[in-house]
Amino acid sequence: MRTIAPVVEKRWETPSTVTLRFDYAPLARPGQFVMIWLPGDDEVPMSLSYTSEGRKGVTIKAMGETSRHLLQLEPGTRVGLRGPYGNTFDLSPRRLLVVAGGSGGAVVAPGAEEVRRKGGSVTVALGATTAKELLFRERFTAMADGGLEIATDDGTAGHRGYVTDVAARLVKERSFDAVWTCGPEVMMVKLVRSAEEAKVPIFCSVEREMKCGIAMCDACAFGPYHVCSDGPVFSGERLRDIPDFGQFKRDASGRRVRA
Amino acid sequence: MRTIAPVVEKRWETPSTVTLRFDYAPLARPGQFVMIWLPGDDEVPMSLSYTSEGRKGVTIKAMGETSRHLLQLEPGTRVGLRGPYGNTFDLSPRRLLVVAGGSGGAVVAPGAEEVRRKGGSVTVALGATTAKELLFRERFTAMADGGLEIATDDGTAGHRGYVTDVAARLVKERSFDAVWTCGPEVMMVKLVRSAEEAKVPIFCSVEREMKCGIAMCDACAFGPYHVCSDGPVFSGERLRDIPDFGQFKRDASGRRVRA
Amino acid sequence: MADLSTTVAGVVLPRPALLASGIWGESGASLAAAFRAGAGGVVTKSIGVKPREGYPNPTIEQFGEWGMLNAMGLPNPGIEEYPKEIGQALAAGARVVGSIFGGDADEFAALARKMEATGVHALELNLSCPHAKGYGSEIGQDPQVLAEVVKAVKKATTLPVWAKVTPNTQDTALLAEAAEKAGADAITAINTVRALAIDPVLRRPVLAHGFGGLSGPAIRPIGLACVWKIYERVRIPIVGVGGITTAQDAYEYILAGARALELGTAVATKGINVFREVHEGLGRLLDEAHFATIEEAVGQAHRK
Amino acid sequence: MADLSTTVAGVVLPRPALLASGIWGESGASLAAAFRAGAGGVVTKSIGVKPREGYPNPTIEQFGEWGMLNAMGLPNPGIEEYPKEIGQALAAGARVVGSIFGGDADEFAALARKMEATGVHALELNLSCPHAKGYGSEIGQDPQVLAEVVKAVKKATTLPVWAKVTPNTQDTALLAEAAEKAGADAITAINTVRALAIDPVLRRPVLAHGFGGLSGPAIRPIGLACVWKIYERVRIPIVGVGGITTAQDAYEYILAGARALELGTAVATKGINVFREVHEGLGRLLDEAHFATIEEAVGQAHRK
Ligand SMILES: Cc1cc2nc3c(=O)[nH]c(=O)nc-3n(C[C@H](O)[C@H](O)[C@H](O)COP(=O)(O)OP(=O)(O)OC[C@H]3O[C@@H](n4cnc5c(N)ncnc54)[C@H](O)[C@@H]3O)c2cc1C
Ligand SMILES: Cc1cc2nc3c(=O)[nH]c(=O)nc-3n(C[C@H](O)[C@H](O)[C@H](O)COP(=O)(O)OP(=O)(O)OC[C@H]3O[C@@H](n4cnc5c(N)ncnc54)[C@H](O)[C@@H]3O)c2cc1C
Ligand SMILES: Cc1cc2nc3c(=O)[nH]c(=O)nc-3n(C[C@H](O)[C@H](O)[C@H](O)COP(=O)(O)O)c2cc1C
Ligand SMILES: Cc1cc2nc3c(=O)[nH]c(=O)nc-3n(C[C@H](O)[C@H](O)[C@H](O)COP(=O)(O)O)c2cc1C
Ligand code: FES
Ligand code: FES
Repeated sequence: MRTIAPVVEKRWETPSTVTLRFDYAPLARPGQFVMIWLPGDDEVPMSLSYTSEGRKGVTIKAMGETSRHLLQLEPGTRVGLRGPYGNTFDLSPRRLLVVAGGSGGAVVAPGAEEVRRKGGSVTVALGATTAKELLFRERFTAMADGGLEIATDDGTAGHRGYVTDVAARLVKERSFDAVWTCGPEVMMVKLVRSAEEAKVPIFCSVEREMKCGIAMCDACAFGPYHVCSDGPVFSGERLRDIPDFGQFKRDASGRRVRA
Repeated sequence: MRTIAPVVEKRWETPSTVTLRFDYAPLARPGQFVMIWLPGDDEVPMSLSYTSEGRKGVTIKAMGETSRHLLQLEPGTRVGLRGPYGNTFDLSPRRLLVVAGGSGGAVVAPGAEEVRRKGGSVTVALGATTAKELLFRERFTAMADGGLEIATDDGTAGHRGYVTDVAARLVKERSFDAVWTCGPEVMMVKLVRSAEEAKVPIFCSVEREMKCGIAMCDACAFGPYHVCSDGPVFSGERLRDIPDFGQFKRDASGRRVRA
Repeated sequence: MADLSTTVAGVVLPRPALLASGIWGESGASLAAAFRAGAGGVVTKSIGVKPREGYPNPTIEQFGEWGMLNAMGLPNPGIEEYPKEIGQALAAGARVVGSIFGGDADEFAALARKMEATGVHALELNLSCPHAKGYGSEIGQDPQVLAEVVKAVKKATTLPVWAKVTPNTQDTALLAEAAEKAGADAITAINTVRALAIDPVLRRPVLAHGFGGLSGPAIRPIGLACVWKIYERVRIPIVGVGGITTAQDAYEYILAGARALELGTAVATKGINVFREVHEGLGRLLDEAHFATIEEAVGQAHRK
Repeated sequence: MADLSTTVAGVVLPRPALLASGIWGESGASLAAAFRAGAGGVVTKSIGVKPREGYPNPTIEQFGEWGMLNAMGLPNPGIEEYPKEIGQALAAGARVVGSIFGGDADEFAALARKMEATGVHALELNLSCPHAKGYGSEIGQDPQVLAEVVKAVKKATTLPVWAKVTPNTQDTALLAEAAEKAGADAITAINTVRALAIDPVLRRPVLAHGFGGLSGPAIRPIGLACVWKIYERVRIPIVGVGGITTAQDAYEYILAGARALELGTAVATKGINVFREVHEGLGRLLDEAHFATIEEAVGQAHRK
C-alpha cells in the first residue's frame, strides 16, 4: 500500500523548513496527512501542505534526526508514501481566522486557500520565533483578504510576542465563523480559551506519536480518540473533554509523559 | 465461493432422470455447468438445463453413486453450488439442428430455446434407449419449429435404432447453420463425421473427470485443452485434432484409459 | 435472539468477540472505548517488565483487503506504568484480559503477579510473537519451555491463564497440549504468521525490522485449522483469533471449536463498529441454525 | 531487454517462471501447452509408486482473489504410466522437472531412478504436501528424515535434485540446511500452508478431506520470508514459489534470493497467459533497475 515516489521539487521555505513535492495520485483533503518513509531511517507523519490532485507536497521543519534528514533530500531521491490519513478541516466557514505557529502553517494553508477560492474570507495570524522563520508568508499574504497579522518572539517582524496575543485580539474585535490553528500545543490551548470566550468554533490540528496511521496500534491514543483517524483535526469542544490536550502525550513505548 | 442453496423444485423427467431447481443468482449462459456438492458424498459437474436469471436447474441421470443420491434429494435439502464454469454454445445460428442422446438433452435444451426465442429455427433429433427415457420430449416439442424426430434403441417410439441415423439423414436432406450435440461420446464421434460430410459446423458438449473446475488440477485434460474451461463445448474442427475424442478418457488418478 | 454470552475458564463474557492484544491496547481510554463500542472484553497490549519503544517505523504494511503485516516490536509502557491504564478499562466495566510477555518463566511469573494486582479478570500469555527476538516464538515454539512458563505463571497467580500459541510451528496443537498439561485454563489461537514484505523499487524489506507477522483474512483459514486441531486434542476452552472480520468468520471459528473470539486487524480495516456488526450478525446466524447459546454451537462442525 | 534466462543447479531455463507441481501437470499435453504458453519450464504433478485417485471432491475452495485451498490428495497415474506424459512434454521442447513423492527414502530412491529414465532435466522432491497422510509433511518436517530421503535420492540418480520444503514448521530454513547438507542441488520453497475452510450453513469442513493447503496471494508474504531466510543460510540456488501472480511478485522473490520461480494458483486465476505477462513485466522491471540478468538481481534486497 506504499507508493515509492521521487522528490520532484524542493524549496527552502525558511532556514529550518523545506517543502518537498512529489507526484502522488490519491485524493487528499486539507488537514490530512501522509506517512512519509525515508528508507533506512524512519517513517513519520507529515500533513499535506499541498493537496492538489496530482502533485502533492509536505513542508517539514527540522526537529530531530528524521526531519533533518528529510531536509537534506534532493530532487530525485525516492521516499515512500502512504495515506492520506485522518480527518479534514470543514471548508464551509465564510469568515475564517487561521492561526499558525512554527511549522503549523503547513497544515492550515491548503484548507484556507480552498475557503478563499470558494469565496470565503480568510484572515491569518502567523507566528514564529523570528522573521526569517515565518512560514508561507507570501502564500498567506496572497490568500488573506481579511489581512495577515504577524508575531515574532524577537520582534524582528510584526508584533513582538506570541501569535496567541494577536489572535486573541482578532477574535475579540472581529467576527469569525471558525478559527483553525496548528502550532505548539501550549499555543493551541491558549487559543481554544480565547475562541471559547469569543464563542467562535475552533479547530486544532494535533500531533502525537504515530506508528500505524490507521487506528490500530494505539500509539497516537489521545483521550478516547486516535489522532491518526479521529484527528488530527479536533474541535475545541471535543478538546475540552481530553485532559491530555496541552498536558500529556505518549512516548514511543506508550507511556504517558508531560507534553 | 460456494453457495449453499436448498432444492426448491424436483421433477422426475424420466424413470432415471430428475430435474432439480434452486435459486442461484450468478449469470449463466447455455452450455455452462456448475459443480454441485452433495455434502458428505461428492461434488460433480452438471450442466445447467435451466439458465434463466434467478431459478436455475440441473437435470441428472442416474449413473453411479452420487448421481443416484442426487436423484433421491427432496425439496428443502441443501446442496453446494459453484460456477457456472466453462464456455457456451454460440447462439447465432438461424437454422439449428440439435441432437441429444440420453441425458444430453439437459445440456442443449436451454441454448436451443434461446435460438428459437431469437427467431432462429430449431430442429431436434432426440434419442434414448426406450420411449420412457426420452428426456424433455415436451420441452423439445415446444421449441422445435423445424420438427422433432425421435429414435429409441428398442423402437418403443420413433425410429428404431440410433439417433445418429436420424441426424445423418437430416443433415444430408436439409440445410443447417450448425449442429449441437450432447450424448454418449461414440454417438458424437459419428455425428461429427456426418456433419463434416454435410459441411455443417458441429459443436459437441464433452464430459471428462472433473475436480477443480477452474483449469488448475488437470483432471479434465483433453488433448491440450481443459474441458472445464476450454470446453465443455468443442467444435468438430477442434475435435479433429484431439485423438482422445471417442477413444480415451482419464480416470481419477489421471491415467489415460479407454473411453 | 440467541444468548451471546460465553464463559472462558470461569470468566463470563457478555459477548464473545474481544479486542485482540496489540490493537487499541496501549491506553486505558482506548480499551474502554473498544468495550463501549461493543467488544465483549478487551485483551491488553502485551506488557513486559520494562518500557519498550518497539521497532522504528515502518512497522506495518497492508496487502489490499486481505492482509496486514506488522512488526511493532512489542512497544509497551512496562508493567510499572500500565496499571493506571487497566484501571481506566476496568472502571468502564470492561472484562479485561492482561497480556504479558517475558524472556523466561521467572519473568512471566513476576509479570503475572503484578498483572493480577491490577484487577484483570484473566491473563493471556503471549507465547507467540513471531518477530520480537528473545520473546515470543523462541519461547513459544518449544513445548517444554512453554510448559515451564505456564507452570510458573500458574504458581504465581490464581487468575485463569490463557496460553496464546503460535502457528509458526509444525503442529500448533502440540503446543496447546503442552500448555494444557502444564495447567493453562484456556488456549488462545493464533498469533500472526511469520512473513515478509519487500519493496521492489527500493529493493529492501519494507518493515524496519525486516520480518513481521501476517494478520487479517489471509490467515483465517490457517487459524481455523489450528483451532480445529486444538479442539480435537485439548479439553480446555479455545479463544479463536486470526482474520475474523465478519459474523460468518466468527461463527466458523465457533463451529471449529472456539468458545470466544478476538478481533485484531478488522478493527483497523472495518472500524471499531466491527464488534457490533459481528455480534449482531452472529446472533442472526445462531438463530437461523436454532442454537440458543454460543455453547451449543461450539465445535459443531466436528460432528460427523 | 534484460536476459531472462537463469540457471538452477546446471539446468538452463530460458525464462525463470516455471509451472508449479500439481497444476496442469497430470497430462503431457498440458505440460507441453504450458511450455508453449511461455513457462520457462514445467514441474510435473508429484508422482508416486502406484496410481492414486486422490481425495473425493470437493478438493478445492476459493477465497476471493487472495487465496485458494486444496486437498487433491496427490492424485497421479503412478510412475509406470507417467513416462508417456513426460515424453510429450519433452517432445515439445520443455525443460521438465520431475516431481516425486514417497513414503520413505527407499521409495523416493526407486521413484528417482524411474523418473531419471524418462529424460527429465531435474528432480523435485515433494517433501511438503501438507495434507496427504504419510507423505509430505510427516517426512518433510523432520530434518533428519528429510536428509535421509535426499541422500538416498542423490545416490540413486545423477540428476540435479531440488528439495521442496514446507512452511508448516518452526523454521523452514532448517529444513533447507538439512537438504543442502544431504546433497540437494536446489531448494524449492514453499509448498502450501496447512489450512481449513468450514461451511457455516452445513457446519462441516468444505473439503472432503478436511484440511487443505492454502496457496495464492495470501501466502506470498510467507513464502518471501522463507526464501529470505533460506537465502541467508544455504548456498545452493532457491526456486521461489507461493502466491506469485504478477511480475512484481516474481521480482520480489528474486530480490529475496530466488533464482527461478514457480507459478501455481495464478495459472487458474489469471489463465495460462500469466507466464507471458510475468516474464514481460519482469523484463521491464529488471531493465528499470539496470539489471542485465536475473543473476544480478538475485538476493539484492539483502544488501544493506
Ligand atoms: C498528524 C501529524 C502531522 C504532522 N505534520 C507535520 C508537518 O506538516 N510538518 C512538520 O514539520 N512536522 C509535522 N509533524 C511532526 C513531525 O511528524 C515530527 O516533527 C517528526 O516526526 C519528528 O521526527 P524527528 O525524527 O525529526 O524528530 P525526533 O527526534 O523524533 O523528535 C525531535 C523533537 O520533535 C518533537 N516531536 C517529534 N515528534 C513530534 C510530534 N509528533 N509531535 C510534536 N512534537 C514532536 C520531539 O518532542 C522532539 O523534541 C506532524 C505530526 C503529526 C502527528
Ligand atoms: C461438463 C459436464 C457436464 C455434465 N452434465 C451432466 C448433466 O447435465 N446431467 C447428467 O446427468 N450428467 C452430467 N454430467 C455427467 C455427470 O457429472 C456424471 O454422470 C456424474 O459425475 C457421475 O457420478 P456418479 O458418482 O453418479 O457416477 P460414478 O460412480 O462416478 O460413475 C458411474 C458411471 O458414470 C460414468 N461417468 C462418471 N462420470 C462421468 C463423466 N464425467 N463423463 C462421462 N461418464 C461419466 C462412469 O464411467 C461410470 O460408468 C456432466 C459431466 C460433465 C463433465
Ligand atoms: C499491530 C498488531 C500488534 C499486535 N500486538 C500483539 C501483542 O502485543 N501481543 C499479542 O499477543 N498479539 C499481538 N498481535 C496479534 C493479534 O493479537 C492477533 O493474534 C493477530 O493479529 C491475528 O488476528 P487478526 O487477524 O484478527 O489481526 C498484534 C497484531 C497486530 C496486527
Ligand atoms: C491444486 C494444487 C495441487 C498441487 N499439487 C502439488 C503436488 O502434487 N506436488 C507439489 O509439490 N506441490 C503441489 N502443489 C503446491 C504448488 O506446487 C505450490 O507449491 C503452491 O500452490 C504455492 O504456490 P502458488 O501460490 O503459486 O499456488 C499444489 C497446489 C495446488 C493449488
Ligand atoms: S498511529 Fe496507530 S493508532 Fe494511530
Ligand atoms: S477440472 Fe481441474 S483442470 Fe479441469
